[in-house]
Amino acid sequence: MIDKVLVANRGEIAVRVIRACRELGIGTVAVYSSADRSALHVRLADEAYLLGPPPARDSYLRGDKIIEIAKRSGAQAIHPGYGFLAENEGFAHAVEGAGLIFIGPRSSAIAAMGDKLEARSTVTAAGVPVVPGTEGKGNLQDGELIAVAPEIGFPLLIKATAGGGGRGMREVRTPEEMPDLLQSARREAEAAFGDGNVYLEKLLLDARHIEFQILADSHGNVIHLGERECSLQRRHQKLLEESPSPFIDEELRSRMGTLACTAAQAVDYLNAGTIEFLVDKDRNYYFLEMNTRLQVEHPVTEFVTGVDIVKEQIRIAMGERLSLTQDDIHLKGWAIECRINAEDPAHNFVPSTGKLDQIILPTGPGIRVDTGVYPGFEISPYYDSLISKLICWGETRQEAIVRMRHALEEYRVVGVKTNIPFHQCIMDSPQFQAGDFDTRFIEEQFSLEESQNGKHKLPDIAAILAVLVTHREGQRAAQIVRRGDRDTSNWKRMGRWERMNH
Amino acid sequence: MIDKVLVANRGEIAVRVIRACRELGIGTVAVYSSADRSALHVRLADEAYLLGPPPARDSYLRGDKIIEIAKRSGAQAIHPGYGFLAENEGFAHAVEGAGLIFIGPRSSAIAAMGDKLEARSTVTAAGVPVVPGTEGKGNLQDGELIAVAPEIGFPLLIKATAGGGGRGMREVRTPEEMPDLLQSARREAEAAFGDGNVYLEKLLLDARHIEFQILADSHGNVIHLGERECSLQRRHQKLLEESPSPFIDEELRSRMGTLACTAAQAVDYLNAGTIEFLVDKDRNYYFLEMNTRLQVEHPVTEFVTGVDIVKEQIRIAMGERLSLTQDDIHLKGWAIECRINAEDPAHNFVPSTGKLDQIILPTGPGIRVDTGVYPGFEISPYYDSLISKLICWGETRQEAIVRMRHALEEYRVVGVKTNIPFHQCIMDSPQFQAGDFDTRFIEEQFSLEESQNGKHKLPDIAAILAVLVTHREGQRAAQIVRRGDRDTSNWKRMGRWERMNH
Amino acid sequence: MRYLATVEGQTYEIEINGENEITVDGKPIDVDFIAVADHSVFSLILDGISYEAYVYPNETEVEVLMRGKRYPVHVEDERQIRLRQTSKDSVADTGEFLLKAPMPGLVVSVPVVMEQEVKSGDNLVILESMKMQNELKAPRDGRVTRLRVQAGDNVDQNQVLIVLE
Amino acid sequence: MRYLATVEGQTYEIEINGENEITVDGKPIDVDFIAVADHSVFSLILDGISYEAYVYPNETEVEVLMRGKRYPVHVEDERQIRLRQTSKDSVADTGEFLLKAPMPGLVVSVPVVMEQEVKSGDNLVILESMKMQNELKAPRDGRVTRLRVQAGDNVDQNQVLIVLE
Repeated sequence: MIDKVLVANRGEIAVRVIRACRELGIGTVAVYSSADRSALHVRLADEAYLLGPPPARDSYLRGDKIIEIAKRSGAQAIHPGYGFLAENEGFAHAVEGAGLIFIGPRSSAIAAMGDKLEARSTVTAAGVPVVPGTEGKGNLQDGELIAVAPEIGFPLLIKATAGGGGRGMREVRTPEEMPDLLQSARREAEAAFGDGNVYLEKLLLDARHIEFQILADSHGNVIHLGERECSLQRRHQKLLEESPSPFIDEELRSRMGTLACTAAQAVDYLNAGTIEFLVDKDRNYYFLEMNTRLQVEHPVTEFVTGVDIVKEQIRIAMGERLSLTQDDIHLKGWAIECRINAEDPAHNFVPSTGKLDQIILPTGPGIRVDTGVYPGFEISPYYDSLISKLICWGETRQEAIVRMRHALEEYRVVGVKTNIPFHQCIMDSPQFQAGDFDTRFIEEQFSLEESQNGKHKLPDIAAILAVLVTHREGQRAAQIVRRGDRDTSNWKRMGRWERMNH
Repeated sequence: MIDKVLVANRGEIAVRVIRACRELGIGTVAVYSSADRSALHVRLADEAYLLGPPPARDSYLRGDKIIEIAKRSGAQAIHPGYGFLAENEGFAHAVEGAGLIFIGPRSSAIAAMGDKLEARSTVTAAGVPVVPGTEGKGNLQDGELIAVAPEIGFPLLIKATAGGGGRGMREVRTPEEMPDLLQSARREAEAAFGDGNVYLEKLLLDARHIEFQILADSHGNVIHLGERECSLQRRHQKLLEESPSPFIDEELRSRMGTLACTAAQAVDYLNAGTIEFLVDKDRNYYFLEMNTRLQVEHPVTEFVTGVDIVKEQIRIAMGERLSLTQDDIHLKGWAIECRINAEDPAHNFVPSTGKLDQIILPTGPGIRVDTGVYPGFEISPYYDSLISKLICWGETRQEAIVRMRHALEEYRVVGVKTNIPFHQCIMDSPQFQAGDFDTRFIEEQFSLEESQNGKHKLPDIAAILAVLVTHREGQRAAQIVRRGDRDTSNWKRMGRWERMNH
Repeated sequence: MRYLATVEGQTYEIEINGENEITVDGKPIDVDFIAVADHSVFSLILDGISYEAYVYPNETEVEVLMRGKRYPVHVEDERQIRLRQTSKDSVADTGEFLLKAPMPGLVVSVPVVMEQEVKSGDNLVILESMKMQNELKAPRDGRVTRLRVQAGDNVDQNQVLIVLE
Repeated sequence: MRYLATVEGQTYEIEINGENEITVDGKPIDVDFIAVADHSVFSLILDGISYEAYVYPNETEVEVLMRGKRYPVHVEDERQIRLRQTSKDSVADTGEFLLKAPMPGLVVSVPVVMEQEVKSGDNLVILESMKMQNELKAPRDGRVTRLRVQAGDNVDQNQVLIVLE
């Protein structure tokens, strides 16, 4: 039985997991770095313990401390969220070794899928097609990789063996670029995952990134919850996801979903996981990798299936059987998620830190916000820039898009810059609206500047607003100067008064 | 065709209607009083026009101005929301007369149902049972009402003929109270509706207030969307609603729903409407009244049926057929709505006005907030105290309650007092949790003070917090004093400087 | 700094020794206390347990609102404790009743006149606020000695409307 | 007060005459303009049409962000217009390039040394922020004349890291 869970994460996902636990009547333990004392997950948990200083390696990556806190606080289980220790086989193993429940797959499955090379051999053996690359060839040195690259063909991708989320990933267009990019990819991978190993993979053009959510219980049942379309990426970071995919019909969904379940079964998978595929324009699909954890974008699946994935994770960890069979899963309507990052899309997406002076959230029917911040909270530079996720549901894709457009406009954040304007431009893009895009869309076919040349331009209104605000600021400054004058004359009066009384 | 709608309302319902229009691709026109220049509905609409000074009679009740603005701005239709002119037959008639579409029933149906006496005779004729009272006896004078009261029996209710929302309503326990209460009821009714007529109705004890949502198109189709449980009221104002009702089973739902459709058909009803019933402990049900408009609590029905009632209203007004038949309507899960009012539950619910310094909204799955305010907005004393509605959905009633409990705790409002603590106490009440209540529950069996004597009391923590805040305030005050000292010495320095230089 | 905090009949002696160190009835306790969203909402972590509450200090007490429950706490600091111990309550009952507006609103009618004798429960002022009419009644018998408002006036919260003697 | 506002190559002459009255290129217009939520977000009603935008004034321009679109507006008031008309741009090109931190972060490495000659596109600093490594490159050829940071330093946004000559 689990009656207390330690949530080994921060931000919106820690909050999401705390909510699921509370609704199941399970107590929650938060852990936090000293930069996060006032974070939402610390505020909402029943208990909260300090891990250490802000850098992740001194706090959220301190698996030893986390396990110690779990035992001291009486938690029976640890939910890792995503990122940090979520796909760290050693941590999962240590949790199991400490007699605690890891809410996720067995450490053996993390190992099998976490090493991208081993994962690809395993699923290939199970009959799942993979993208051509150096899979199954072990951890090669730079020289070997440079030698084998022409066989795969350019363009290709350097990817971190231990990686995910675009870190340690580089695109290579010509053989000449290989040495430099290998070096920077290894350096980033080493910093992010403590493992600088990389491998090569063919870069498929005109491909879509489509992933299947699966759930597996400890009684051998595996089901999938349909697909998520994740092709809209920037620097290999997902920006916007939807479910279903406008590219997938019922027949393909059923075929790929079955394959996803097969891939999971190949590693005796337990709990929630995601099988990522690349699908080319001829609908050929290739296994890319398995994410052995909860995904950032799980809410779109929750919206269209009605399944609470985090609660299912906890129930599975408690040894319960899946309450649903594959036949119970029907996708209803359409859901889109925009990742709201603290970054400035107008200035090369530089991260934006500082205090959130004001937040006005979008509200109304069909809107879900998963957030780790609140007005008054300070965004620190120590962690990733995702501050919230805005998810909209509609009866149709069209309705979901319109709802998202307006929700983005209603969502006001003062104090830091966000990528909301960027999402607004995507919503306004005819290609996005038509469902006509691939993984290269954002970087090659979409331009923030060009999208501004639309029919809705209002330069005259912008000019008027700029002048009105400038004028107001000028008047306010003048008032302060005047008040300064008055203060001076007070001083003068006081001076005179003092002279008279001395 | 409708491509622009004027929304003749303010607050959360104006925002709700604007959202529905936007999602249908329809332009929106807001109207506002001078107190509402910065209100959310003004911010979100495409166009906004000033009606007049703050009092409703000079602004939101100015039907003539509203129709003029509709014509001037090119709107083809007017949505009245609820309250204000929503059930004003004369306004609906004037809208029709101006060649505009009234998004609601025909003025004849408003007249038939708006006069409570006529409504009761009409539905009685259609075979629908009504609560005993002075229905069908015309507008009686005080003397006649006092004479007839003993026939109905005490306790009884004085109700405003033109009324709704508890205004102009009084409970009478003894014959002696009749004269005074008649007078105050008439005065309130006159002020609220411009019509001081009242009637008497038997006060049913142990009764539940249960209402059915109906939709009727212009092609003769009428369906119901199941019931809402609205028994939790204070001073005859609904506080909390849910759908379905824990008191109603499938058989009773079907029987009452059919009757609700019959009642609507009796007045040739068009658009969305609600049939209110009282259901006694033996499951006898009586027609109470029909609300010929959108209800405050419509979101709970939307959550469990998946139907967007406001969009249906607009489609019906455009002459479209209902896209759903009765067989398509299935209630899924459970939804609860808490009305969040700006009032202080600890001090006899006095309205609380002022600036909303900060709002932290609850977020996450299964949460919907419909609001008319945002941080920085000022709550004025001119309109009703409803500032937002918090709606939670769960797979079961139990899950919806737990979700609501936590959402209420997460919902932080700084600047005005709200009734959130009151809702928290209801969620914690074993009787509410058991579904064991009637319309008298809040006033007779529920006590904010008693509910505080629960097991979760933390007086020691309260004492520590009180001291910590007092200490901090004291230190801040001391700092200001010290700064004052410094200023004085500045003045002194300045004085000396001046002496030296003169 | 030493304080006495009284809530629900129980008095706690609380001493603040430093940023994170207090004693409650002599027992030292580590506290981690911050303001959330600048003011009114405070977060307290005590022995690992995370609490959050609204805290509203006002003239007579500190109101703590936690998990939907309201705790009025009477807090005295060292100076106030000494003052109380050395003085007696010297405020005399003046016999006046000041009817204050419990909320901002519009005066609909004033059914009494100057010098009128009123009985407990009689309506003194009808005040409309947020669309509800509120009857403000005399809490005891008395005579109207001041009449500060008339129908049509807009009044602020706590504004004196009528004085009874 | 008269202003010139230039946006997307077009210049508007805007005069503010009163609270709600401006002229744009000579045409009088009624405006209703308020700040929403205290600052940064502004609401404008103009001829009944409701607009809302973020407006961020900074040293060189006013940035207007409206419906997801960004308008950098150059605004000059009367005094600035006169100044510009009577003076010439007298700032000489110093030939220095100041590499400033585009964001706060941690310096991971500095692959150049003092006096080193660098080529356009060479990495000058590797800066880690929000878990991403950012390579800050030389915009042109040059020589490192100042080197203000080293690996391990935490830097603020706009802090000067390296100077090229």
